[in-house]
Formats: sequence, C-alpha cells, structure tokens
Amino acid sequence: MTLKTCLIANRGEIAVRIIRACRELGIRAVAVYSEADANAQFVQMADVAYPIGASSPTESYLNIPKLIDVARTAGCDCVHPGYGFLSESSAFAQAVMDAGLVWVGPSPDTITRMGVKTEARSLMQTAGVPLVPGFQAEDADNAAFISAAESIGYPLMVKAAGGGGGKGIRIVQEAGALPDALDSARREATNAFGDPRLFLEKYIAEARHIEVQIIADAHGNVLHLFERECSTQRRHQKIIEESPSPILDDETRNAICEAAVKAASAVGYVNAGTVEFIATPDGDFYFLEMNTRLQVEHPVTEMVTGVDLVALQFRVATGDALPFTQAQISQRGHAIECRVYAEDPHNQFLPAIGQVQTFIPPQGPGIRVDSGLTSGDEVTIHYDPMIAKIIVHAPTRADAIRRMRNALCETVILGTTTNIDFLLALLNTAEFVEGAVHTGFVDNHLQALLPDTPEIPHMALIALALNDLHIQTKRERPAGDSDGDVFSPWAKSDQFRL
Amino acid sequence: MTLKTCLIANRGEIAVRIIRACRELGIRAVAVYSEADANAQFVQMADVAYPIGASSPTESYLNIPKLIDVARTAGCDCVHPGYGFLSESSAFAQAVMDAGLVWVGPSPDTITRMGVKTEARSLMQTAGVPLVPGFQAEDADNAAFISAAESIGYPLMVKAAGGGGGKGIRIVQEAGALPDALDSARREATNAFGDPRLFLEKYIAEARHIEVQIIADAHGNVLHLFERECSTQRRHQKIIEESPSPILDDETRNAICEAAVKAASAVGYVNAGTVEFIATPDGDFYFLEMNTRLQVEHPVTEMVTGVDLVALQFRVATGDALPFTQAQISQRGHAIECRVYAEDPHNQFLPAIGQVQTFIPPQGPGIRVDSGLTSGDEVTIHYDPMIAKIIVHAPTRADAIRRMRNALCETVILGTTTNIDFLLALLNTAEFVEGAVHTGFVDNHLQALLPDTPEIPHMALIALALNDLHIQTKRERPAGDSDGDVFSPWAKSDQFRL
Amino acid sequence: MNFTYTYHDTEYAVQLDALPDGRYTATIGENTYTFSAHTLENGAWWIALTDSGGQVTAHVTAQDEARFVHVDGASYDLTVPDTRTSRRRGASAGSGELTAQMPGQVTAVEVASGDSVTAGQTLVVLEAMKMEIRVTAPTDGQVKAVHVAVGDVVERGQTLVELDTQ
Amino acid sequence: MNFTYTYHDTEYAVQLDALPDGRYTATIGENTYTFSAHTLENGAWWIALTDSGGQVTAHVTAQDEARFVHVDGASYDLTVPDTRTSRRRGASAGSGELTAQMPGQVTAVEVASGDSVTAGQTLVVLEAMKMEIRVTAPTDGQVKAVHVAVGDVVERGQTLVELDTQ
Repeated sequence: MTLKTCLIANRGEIAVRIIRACRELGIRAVAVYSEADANAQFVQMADVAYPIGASSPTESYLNIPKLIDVARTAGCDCVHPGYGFLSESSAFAQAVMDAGLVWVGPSPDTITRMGVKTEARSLMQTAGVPLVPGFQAEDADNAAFISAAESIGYPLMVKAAGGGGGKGIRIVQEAGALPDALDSARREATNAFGDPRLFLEKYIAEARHIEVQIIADAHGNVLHLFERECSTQRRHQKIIEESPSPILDDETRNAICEAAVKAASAVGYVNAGTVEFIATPDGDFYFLEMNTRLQVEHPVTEMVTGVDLVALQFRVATGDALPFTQAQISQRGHAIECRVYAEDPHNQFLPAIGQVQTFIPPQGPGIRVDSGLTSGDEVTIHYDPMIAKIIVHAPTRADAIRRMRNALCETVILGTTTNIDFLLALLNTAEFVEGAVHTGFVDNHLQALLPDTPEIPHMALIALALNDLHIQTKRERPAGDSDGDVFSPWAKSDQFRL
Repeated sequence: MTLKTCLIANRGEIAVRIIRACRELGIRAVAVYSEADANAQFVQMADVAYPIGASSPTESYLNIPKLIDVARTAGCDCVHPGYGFLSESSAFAQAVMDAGLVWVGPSPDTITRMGVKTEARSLMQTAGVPLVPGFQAEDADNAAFISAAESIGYPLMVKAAGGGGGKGIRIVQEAGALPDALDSARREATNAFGDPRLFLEKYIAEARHIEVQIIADAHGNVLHLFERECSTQRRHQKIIEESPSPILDDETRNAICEAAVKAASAVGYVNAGTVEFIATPDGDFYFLEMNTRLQVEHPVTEMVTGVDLVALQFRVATGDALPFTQAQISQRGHAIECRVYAEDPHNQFLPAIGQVQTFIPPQGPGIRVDSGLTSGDEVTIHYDPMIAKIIVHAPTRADAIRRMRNALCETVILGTTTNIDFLLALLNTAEFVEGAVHTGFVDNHLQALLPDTPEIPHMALIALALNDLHIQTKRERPAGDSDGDVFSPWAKSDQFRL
Repeated sequence: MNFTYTYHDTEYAVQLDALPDGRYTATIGENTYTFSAHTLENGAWWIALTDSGGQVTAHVTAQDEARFVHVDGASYDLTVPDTRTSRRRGASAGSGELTAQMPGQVTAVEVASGDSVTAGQTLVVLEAMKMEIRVTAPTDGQVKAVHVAVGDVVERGQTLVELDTQ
Repeated sequence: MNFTYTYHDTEYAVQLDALPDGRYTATIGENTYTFSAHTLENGAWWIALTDSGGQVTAHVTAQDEARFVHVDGASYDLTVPDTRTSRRRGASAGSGELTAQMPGQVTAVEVASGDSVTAGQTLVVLEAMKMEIRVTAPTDGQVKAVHVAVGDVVERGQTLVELDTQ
C-alpha cells in the first residue's frame, strides 16, 4: 500500500517536520489551522490547508469531528498526529481508523493501555520491567493517597494517570503539602487529559531521566534506536536532551535498551514510541512511562543513528517491514538538542508573547533547526511558547557542546525575550560539561544558574541609536503595552509550565 | 600549541565555513576582503576584517604581501587558505611560514611537488600508483606535443602542469584541433596559475571521477576518509558529488583508498588532501592528481563519516595527532552535494550576475547549506558564480536523491537565474538514479538534459500581478539594463567555466 | 542627537552625531567612538570602528518602547523611557492592585471581597500558554475587591484583585 | 487592472481586480480565479483559492523590467514589456554589431578591421567570472570595425565588433 495524502493533525514545528517527510515520500500534505495560525509557516508549506476553528485548542486541534471532516473532504488516506494534542488519544486514533484511514501511530488499544499510567505500570510489572515503588488504586480519594503516602515515604511524586509530558505532576516534600498538591494536580490533569485520576510514586533524588527510542513494525520486529538522556529539566519540563547518555556504560546501556524492547513487545507495539526510565545514582533503573508517539526530542536520535524516524513511521504504518536489523543500528558521535522558548528567565520564566520580528536560525555543519515560525510571526498565548529546537551533531560530546554554544550565539530572535542566555548558562556549568546533571539540578540551583545581567556592550547601544536615528521621522509612541510592571512587587506570581 | 587568531585568506562560502570552525575552536577569525566583498557575509561574521584592495583577485585575494601584512597587523598566528586562490601556492605557504605563522595545509614542498602535475605523475609512478598513459616533458613545444599525441592516440586531453580544478583542460578529438587547444589551454593556464606548462593524457571514455579524502598528521598517521564520486561534470567542472560512490564494490573501494594512502604517504603528506582517480568502465583506476587543500565537496565526506575536516585541519596543523584510527572511520548513509550556480542553463550556462534579492536556503533534517551570501548580496563578475552548496544526508542513496530534490525545490533564489532546474533535471535522469553517470555524460547529452521550458503556472502570474499592483505607485522604469539581447542571433558565443 | 535606553533598571545615554564625511561619532559616558555604519538586510546594522578595525553586525528591532538588539552572539532587550509607563507603574504599586502579568483565562478565583489573606496565599489562578499561573498575595492583608470571575479572559496589566495591606 | 508578462518569448496577460469583500479575481486566458491574498515576509504572497481550497506561497521580486517568482518548488524569470528594449534589440540585430553579453575584460582580439571571417571564427575573447567567453562570428562576413582592445573592461551590451554580413 502506498499513502497518497496525509492529514497533519498538529501545528508548529512538528507539522513542518511532518510536511517535509511527506514531501520526500511523495505524500500530499494537508494542514489544518486555528485562527491564530492562519499565517503560520506550516500552513504555507502544506499542499492544502483548512481552517478548523478558534484559537483555543479545544475548538480546533483537539476537535476530533472537525479533523475527521477535513480528512474526508481533502481525500486523505492517513493521519499523522505529531506530538501533544491528540497524539495519545485512543479516541482519535479509533475515529481515524473508523473513517477508513491509516493512523500513523500505534493502535488505539496500545495507546489506551500505555496512556493510563496505572495500567502501564501493571503491564510492565507482569512483563518483568523494573518499576518505581508507588501506589495506585481505582477511585482512590485524598484520604487513600494520604494513607498510602505514609508507607511510600516522603518525598514522593503525585502523577496523573491519564497523561505525560510533565503535566499534572507534583513533588511533595512532606505530608502537609499533599492535599493541596493532589487538588492542583487533579485540576491540571482534568484540564489536560480529561482524566482526574492520580497515582503516587516514590521520589528518587538526583535521578537521571533516560529514555529509549523504539521503532516496531507490524511483522513483530521491535527494535530500539538507543537512548536519549533528558535530565536537564526545569519543573519536569525537558530543556536539553542528548544522545548518547553521558553516564551509561555499555552494559547498562544494553540492559536498559533491552528492557525497553521488552516493554514495547509486551504490548505488541507497532510504530515509533519511547520508553522512559528513571536511573538512580546507584545505577538502577526503573520504568517511568511509555510515550506512544513521536517525541519532541526525536532529532537527537536521528542524528546519532542516521535514521529518519518520521519516514519510518509512515512506512511501518503502511505495513512495510523495518529496512534494517538491530545489528545495523549504532550510535555515532554525539547529538544535543536545546529547546528555545519565548520566556524570560529573569522574570520567573514567564512566557514572553509578542511578534518575533526577526528570526535568523543558526547555520553550519552539524546544525539542524526544527522550527515552525519565520520572521514576523506571533508567539501567542494559545500554545506552547517553544520557538525552535536547535540540534547539533559532532564527533564528541565536548565538540557538540562547543557547537551548540556557537549555534545559540548565532541565533537571532528579536521581538520577544527567549531563554537562550539561560541555555548558554546551563551548557557552561561544570555539572553539564561533566555530564553530572540530574533531574533536580536546574530547580535546585536556579538562582545560581540564572545568568547575571550582562553588561550591555556599547556597540549594542550604538546600533540602537543608529536605528532610532534612522526611523526618527516616522517615530511615534502609541499608547501601547509596556514592560513596566515587571519590577513591581505586586506583579509577583508563581508559575510553572505544565 | 593552541592557535588563537587565524587569517582567512579567502572569501565566500568557504570563508564562512572556516569562520564557523574557528568559533568552535575558540580561534579569533580575521577576514580580508576586496572592494566587491565589503558587505559580504563572511566579512560580517569575522571577528575583524581588513580591506585589501580592488575586486580583481590579483589586487586582493592573490596578493601575498598584502595578506602577510594583514596577518601581522591583526596579530594572527595562523593562516587558512580555503580552496582556490592561494590555497595551492607554495610561495604563499612559504611566506606564511617565513612570517612565523602556522600554515593550515601541507608543507610548501608537498604543494610544489603535487602541484606540478607532471612531477606528481613521476612521484606516483615511483610509488607504484597506477597512472593514465600520457606524455610530459620539460619545455615541450606544440610540435613535441603533436608528435607525442600520435603515439597516445585520440581522443586525448591537454592539461595544465601547474594547476587543477578543471582549469586549462581541453579534450581533443582529432589531430587538427590540437594546436588551437594547446594555445587556448596555455593562455588559461598562464592566467590561472602563472605557469604555461602543459601535458597530455589519454582520454578515457565513459570514465568516472572518484577521489579519496586523506587526512594526515605530523606523526606519520595517514588515513583515508573514503571516497567521493564526482562524475557529474559539465566541461570538467563538478556539479554534483556524492559519497559513497554508487559503483565501487568493497574490494575496489579498499584498493582505491589504499592507493590514495600510498600516494599521500609517498610525499610525507600532512593535513587534508584529496587524491583524484579516474575509474574506467573495466574497473581499473588511475591516479589523476592530488589536491593539496580542502575541496569544495568536503561536506559529503563530513556527512557520511561524521568527521569535521576543517577542525581536523587546524588540529593537525598545531601538531596534534589524529583523534581516531582508520578502523574507527566508516561510511554511514549516503550524502549528495549539488552546486547551485548563478548561471542560465537555457542560455549556454552564461553566468548570471545581479543582485540576489531573495535567498531562502532549504531547511530540514539531513540538509546542510554552505553558502556565503544573504538576501541583498550581489553576484559580481569578479568571482566564481557559485551561490551555495546544498548537501543532503539520508539513510540510502534513493532517500538522499529524494531529499535533494525537495531541498532544491524549497530553495528560493530570486534576482538572478540559477541552475536549479538543471540540477533537478540531472537528478531525475535514469542514469543518475541508477548511478550510471560518467564524466562525459552531461556534455554528451546536454541538449536532452536541458529541461523543457516549463509551463508557467497561473499562480505565478497572479502573484506577479498582485505584487505589481502593490508597488504600482512607486513603479518607474529607469533606463537600466535589459535581458533583450539574449535571443539575438548576434549574442551567440561559446563559453566555458575555467 | 541624544538617545536614552533603559536596560535592567539602568539608563544609558548615547550621543550620536553624523560627521561630514559620512561617518559617525557616538559618546557613551566617557567613551567616544568614531565609525562608519550602514544598514544590511533584516534591519541589521554594520558598524566598523575607525580606530581599532573592529566591526560588528547588529540586528535591531524597535516596536513602541521596546528595543531588541543582537550583537556579538547575545541578545539584549531594552526600553526607551516613556513617562506614561512610569506613571502607570507608580499608580499600580500604590493602590495595592494585583494585575495580570500576561493575557490569559481565569481558571479559579480562590478569595472573595472582605477575605483576610496571608502572604503567599493563592488568590486567582490563570491559565495561559498551557501554563497555570497562580497569583498570590505579596503580603498579609484583606481583599478589597475581586474584579474577575472564572472563565474571564484578561489582558496583560488588567487588575484582578485589590488588597488592603494596612 | 491589466498586467502583461513575457516568459520565454510568450506574452501572458493577467487581469486582476479587487472585490468589495477584500478578495480578488484574476483572469488569464479562459481561466478565472477568485482568491484571497496577502503579503508575508520576504516579499512573499500568500494566495488561497476560494473554490478549491488550494493555496500557494509565492516569493516575488521586481527590479526594472525583470520579474522573478518562486512558486510550487520552481523559480521563473519573466520580464514586463518595455518598448525601449525592443528598439535596442532590433537596432543591434540590424546593424551587425556583436555586443558583450556580460561585463568582463577583453583578453584577446583576434581580428582587425577589414579581415574576412567565417561563421564560428573567434573574434574576441572575454574573461568574466573566471570564465573564458569566446565571441564568434555568427555568419561569414567582413570586419567593419573593432571597438575594443586587450585589457579593456566592457559593460554588458557594449559593442565589441561590427561586421558586414553582405
């Protein structure tokens, strides 16, 4: 079977990534877009694009009937969900299949079983994959959790049964904070996944986040594409990912990759997926969850293994066998990904909306940029404020760090504040350079990590003055917005990315 | 020893490439520029830049005293020559070393010996590297060549003893054309290399151009980084290069790579270099020449081997040993490079000068663009009209061809005519797809290869009309240049890139 | 011509003058620079110092009072002084108003007019860009007025809650 | 509004009209399109057809009579008609003048005034962009005048040699 027309049920950089894969495979790319995205790059790049509603995701990118309608109208024969949005919705996968279309992802049944984290834990236990000590029960109320928490011990984590991606997670240090954390996590989980169920896991201090990329075909071949380490996180949100992991020795690497293959095989997995593990300072590792979709950080795997994951997703979705064996896959060199966000590290990482007036991505050998916007595009309040993923590949980890520093410095993003100086500060820490960053590192050292306000170079002031002189004649100050509230004591607020 | 400040004695995309390597290695990059290049991207990217004269290369990029002056003034401790210009000038290499600076390239003696093609042939013969049958003699005049030609037989090639890169080469089909070819080649050789000496080689029909990348350190390690095939040529100018070669079996690949190592070892080679071979339809191969510098097409080797050649050039120049062994180097996937020229395939490939008003390089996984200009830059008459090198890397050759097609289609260059449609036509030939292109293929089938004038899509006309409507008010027609002469019978001329 | 920019609470004055030969001089504090300059694509400026041979390419954008500049591998965001901004900031701080730091939707209002609150207590929860933003009491006090309800979409700077802080 | 473009010797007429609702109609030959359109960055136009849902992003530049457009993965260069151009072209062809097709430097002049030449014979050699360009006689004839010497830098369109072609 050959696929001819694909509905891309997503937006932004991942929609662009999928459109590029479609072009190479000779598949027509059909985009859908919300009001906020009418001028977006992925809409321009698609062969055809359909508006599907208001900017709020529930009105557009989460609206299953509208998406199926467009797929039918546009004559699609398959649907790629990207990541986020409906990518782990078994209801959407089922609706796509019921419409007679190919779902570019694992089966709805697999999504359901791995998506409910509590069921996934049970499955993995049966399959003999090691699990973090924890507590789960249907219909557990706060009282049940509070009682179970006593036997697990603090600190512990509250997690959402229904989802992943850092949403609905709370670390609780002591018993007094548990009720509030349960309530808040439940609200977030309900909003994000429509599923209020929670479970508890022991919190492992100084843990490392290591995940294994899986690709499996419909002929029973379940292969791994080695690991990614994603321990550089702020509030459970990955910031920097890399492959290989700097801490795995060959024996542990083999063990963790084999455990991932075992986990995927246990559910009859087909298509691309990721098995996440938590590695302890003692060298143990535990199953965390399985993401039944493409990951944000898939490019680091593509760069070190030379494999095109999105192309493979389409191929296995049509029933093709994988074109390689496990023995033909190896890691070469070192790849690092940095996520560039429109946010202000100096102001509690608040998202920084606005028009990206200038976006000049870095170029050069071993640099890949996955982004979904061009100069003039708006970063809006409606979606994740990630502007770009910058990925580098170099012969060694030290080379890759140097390459990334230069790539970040070469990136020009004007019109909104970004986390680039924070990323640079992270890359420059002794801990990152030595590969010693654990998942709590960024949060524990946030104040020290925040780069000092740099001296402003006189050349910067001169360039501004030249520019203002240049536009003097047409210059006016409209009664617009201002940054004036930033330093007000009244502006203080607590925030976190979900 | 650590290098701190590098003079980049070159321009355009290769200067940009070297500046990027300098940044990653922590080396300050000093650019030099001619009048025509005052606004060029490489000048902007350098840490400091010095004007060195008029646009004519002899006034600027070929002016050794000026270059040495700048190197001293700017406090440089090394010089990278790029390719072309003075990269194979032993006089320049010597002047750099006499000024107490590190020359990022092989020794002047090596350059001289390999640069004089006739001496290189003698050396290779001694070293046991197979040679194309031919004729060479000091002070040979036309009469001597005409007499030698009789014993070699026609067709044969006239070549310049003093240089490479397709300059000063003529294929001569029969005896009557030899005198004119000798005169014309001698004039070109004198212009290009300041050396009028020529030699003859038997012309091998349907030959393939296969070259092997060498990297060698000062500790006697001479390694190869496998081959590139560059058989897609028009008038001896490479257009498309790839690695691996689609025709080599493992046995021949090993033999040719070992011959290259033997050739480089015979001259005590240090730094990066390329040994070019000609492969016959019968599976034989002969030494062609050795290029004692970085090649235009080095990126395809970087992509399939994962090695950073320019970084290695700096490292071995400082005396470092190579950081890998031959056994650690392998080819993975397939890489292709297309050279995008400002030239008009529909008008005898005449260079198309003018302002590149819009340049949007392609982006995406496995795509690398090495270019030296940005929107608004001029393509001038003074230098090679290459606008960009587009390089792709993909798991298989078929994948790489598809990726390249998309990359070329995604490339937007407005304001000058380019060879992109010709490159696409080449990629689409059955011969290229089957890996059957030999060095005469393009010239032999030029008329058939020229893409038909495509139908203009109505959307293109509509976009033009919209734009003209938009700028109607400010529209005027100055008494400028015109394309009107293109179709005049009087405009007919013969041309070739040297 | 004089220009003033604010960067992280510090004001910088630049005096920029065109010379008859097309070059410029700029004075910042005790430093004076002579240079030639011209625009490139993307609003970039190319500046070449006459004395040192040093050169930079600076990308610049200006919108309202905001100024962004990228030079030597780093970006800086500055503002030009605006008297209206200062007035508004002063007013906000004096009156005990808690304002939205960014546009978003109100997902919870956890206090009512007259409630006593302690420092750090959550007053209102906003959701914006997939983030939950808790607006908390900066000090102990009493709620004077609540200006929003669950489901409201609020603009940046809009008052959410007024506090009496004694 | 009517626009005419020349593409490889063929003229194309486009009638473009703005509709009251902000959309446009365009008529080319027998085809009429209704669409909405707006500009993007880099001079690009975004065109969405009302009927088919089809859409394109077209990058466009215009300079003097030259027009460049990139759409659907391919570039096209066109011209707008210019009466001066046609006159000049006609004059050139009628008078037997051989002109430089691009700027360059004369590296050889192989004929002199009065010489008889045969079709294909090299008259002048130019070097430009590292290329040797041989200007050859288009037909048999006699050299009427040589207007350049070795070392001259010539502009595009400059007359090099005049021929009498009987």
